[in-house]
Amino acid sequence: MGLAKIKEALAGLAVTDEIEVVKTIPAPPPAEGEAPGKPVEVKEKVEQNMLFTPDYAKKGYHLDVKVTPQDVVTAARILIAQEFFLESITGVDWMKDGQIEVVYDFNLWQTLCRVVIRTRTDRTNPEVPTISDIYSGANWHERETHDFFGVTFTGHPDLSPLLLPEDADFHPLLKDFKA
Amino acid sequence: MSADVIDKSLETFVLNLGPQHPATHGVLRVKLTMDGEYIVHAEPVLGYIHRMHEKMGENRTWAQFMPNTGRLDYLAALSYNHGYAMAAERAEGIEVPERAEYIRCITVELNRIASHLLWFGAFVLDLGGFTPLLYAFDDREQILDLLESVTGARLTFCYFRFGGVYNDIDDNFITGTREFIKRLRSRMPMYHDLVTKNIILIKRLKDIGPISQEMCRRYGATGPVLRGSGVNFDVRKHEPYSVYPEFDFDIPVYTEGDSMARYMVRMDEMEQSMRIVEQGLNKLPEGPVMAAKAPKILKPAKGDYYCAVEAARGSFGIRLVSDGTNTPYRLKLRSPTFSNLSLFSEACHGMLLPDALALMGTLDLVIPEIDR
Amino acid sequence: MAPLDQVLALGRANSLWPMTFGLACCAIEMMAAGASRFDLARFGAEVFRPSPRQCDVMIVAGTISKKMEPAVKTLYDQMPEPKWVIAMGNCAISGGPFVFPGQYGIVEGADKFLPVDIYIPGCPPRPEALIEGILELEEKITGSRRWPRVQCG
Amino acid sequence: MDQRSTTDLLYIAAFFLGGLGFAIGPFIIATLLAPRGTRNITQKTKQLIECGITPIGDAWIRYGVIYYLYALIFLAFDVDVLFLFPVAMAYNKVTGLGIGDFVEVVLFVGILSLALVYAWNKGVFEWKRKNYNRP
Repeated sequence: MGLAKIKEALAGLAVTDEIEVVKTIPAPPPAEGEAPGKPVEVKEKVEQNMLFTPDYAKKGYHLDVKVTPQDVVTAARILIAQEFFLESITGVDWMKDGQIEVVYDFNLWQTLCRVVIRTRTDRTNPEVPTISDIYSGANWHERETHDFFGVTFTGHPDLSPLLLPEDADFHPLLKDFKA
Repeated sequence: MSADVIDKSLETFVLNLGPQHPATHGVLRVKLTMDGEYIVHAEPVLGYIHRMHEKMGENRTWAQFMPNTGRLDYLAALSYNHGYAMAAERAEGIEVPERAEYIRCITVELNRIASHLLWFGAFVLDLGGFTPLLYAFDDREQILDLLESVTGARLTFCYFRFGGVYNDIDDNFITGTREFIKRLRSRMPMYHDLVTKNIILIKRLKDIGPISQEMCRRYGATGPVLRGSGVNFDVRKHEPYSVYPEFDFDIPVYTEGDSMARYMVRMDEMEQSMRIVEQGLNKLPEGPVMAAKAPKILKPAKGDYYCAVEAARGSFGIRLVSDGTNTPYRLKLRSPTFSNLSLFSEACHGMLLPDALALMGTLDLVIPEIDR
Repeated sequence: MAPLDQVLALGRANSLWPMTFGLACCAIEMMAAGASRFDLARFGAEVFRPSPRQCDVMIVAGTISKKMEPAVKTLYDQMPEPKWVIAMGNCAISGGPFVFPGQYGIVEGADKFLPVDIYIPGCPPRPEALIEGILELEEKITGSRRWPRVQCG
Repeated sequence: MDQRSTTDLLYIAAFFLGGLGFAIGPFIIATLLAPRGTRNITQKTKQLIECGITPIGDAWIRYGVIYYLYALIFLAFDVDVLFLFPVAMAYNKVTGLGIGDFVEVVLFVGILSLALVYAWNKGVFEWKRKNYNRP
């Protein structure tokens, strides 16, 4: 199945992050007379390899890999070698943790295998290397993401505004954008 | 776009196939650098009808965004309703009753036929023939009457709800649809005799605007553009959703990859959609059209969800990022014609201007869907 | 009106050539109005001219974005006198469903920069509404209404 | 100038004036009946039409020679038809022998169509797709 092949091909690029996991410690067994104690919730930092295979029925994709911005190009090369095509590039502005997330969707023609590649760059000046020389379709997707979020794709042939007027210098989809 | 390096000694002039042009079916502007009748470099300029649906998604609740999906690609708006409704249902885990699924598929396929009929009329109009437009619109009006009797709208539908559809179909819709299919089946041979076998059309479309599979993969083209280049990729079969597995229909695929192939794919797709509608009507189960416990206020769990449907122009995808509140955190609309048009610049390199317009006609563009 | 003016007005009113100027969804309803069932030809308005030099009426059908506004102005100026403007659909009247607090892209209404004669509400308005709009324009030009007015209710 | 030639001259003059009238008439009527006021906003009436966008650069450049050949071929056959009009008027009247006139017309058109055959061989009518990328 395409999924297994691509999974171990991308395994090397997956980033390990610290994510907070809420653990509930069951209350200790009550000593004879007192009432039983309440379970206690504790937040903990856990090392987590950011390569998931979520269930397709709920999420809509099979493989979700988080990579560093530099590894996006290598991931794209692996994917085009295995005949994936680029469906779309999405930008998400996580203002609370000061990051902009760029999500790449890939899919296969023959078998159904939707792969999602994620990167996070810091919000003040977001930088992601371009993949428009590998996937020519990414040229427009990246220009649009630059329009809406201000992510500069290094190496992109011409990052002028695509959907906004030529002299636009604002980025409308940022959460703190005021018209 | 492959950075084509043009030698400077060539005398070229810039022609604007501008925002107001009959062949661009909307407000697309293509900046053409021309050498006489030949196109040296074509650069589509977008944004003339950019209305920012995605930001509207971020300050509207989940249900309030449904009318927007009808105004993205208003020729096949029901598949956009379907995509958005399914994405939210998957995220929330709502079960859609059987009858509602059948009604959804029937109305989406009827809408696809209407969209292809309008494309057929407008495309032959681009090539110079005026009368097929009037015939195609006549048929299309029949479908719009049927869909209007059920949904209330002619073009910008807002018919689906999370968990079903809001209005059940009645008997004269069913008899009307059967009559319409009989009538359209009797008229399709006339369209084929008058237009498809017309030597002028064949001369204008045969081997014009070849698009290779490799180019489709690099640009992410989907839908009839891809199926015209020999790839059997149709989201209804590739990623079966709703009740499409119950219908037996096949996907027309042509391998030549020229404008004639893309034209024939859409003409055959009308026949397949009619088969689906007929089977849908025969197997229509009884029962409710709205899920019993569809939540009024939708609050899907945190995380992001992707859902793709086969719209008339390609695979329309929606990426929802929800943070658990009742308004989406981010809502990305993956529009098929955005990717289909991105290969226009490379596909029409060095072509004659009229041939490039024939190629653009076969890409079947709807500009508000590209600009969103 | 002087008799010659009346003759001129009658001639102009019954040969309003609209410009193919579809912006968005309303353009499809405009095409449907021009096509076989709703047939604008009955009112002399079925000739949709692509070039502004040969049309009398600019039907603004759809949303006008800020990027498109200079182009609309140029097209309006390039039309010869006498010319009229019909704002078709809510977007052309007031920005329609796309007015929300953070909207940076659209011009809210064609009358912000064009002298609009007839407003046709609807999203999109039905082809009959466009025909009623053209009849309304004819009444505005000639001063009298030749076609029966639909009494609803 | 005997009586007949003056009437002929009168016919030609009347025909000429009629033509002139048809040519100049609409301009006069247009200036008389055009509305005085204008509702323009940005005074771009005189600008060239390019789908609403101000034209970029200039189109008065040197074009390929193929378009000149195309125009020449049209001109040749246009003038050819011009000569056939009087022939059609005087057909069969002068020599009374139908065949002679017919052969002359066929000969005349035949020599001219040699130009067409030459152009066809030179490939004027094939509009092949070009590749502008430098190798």
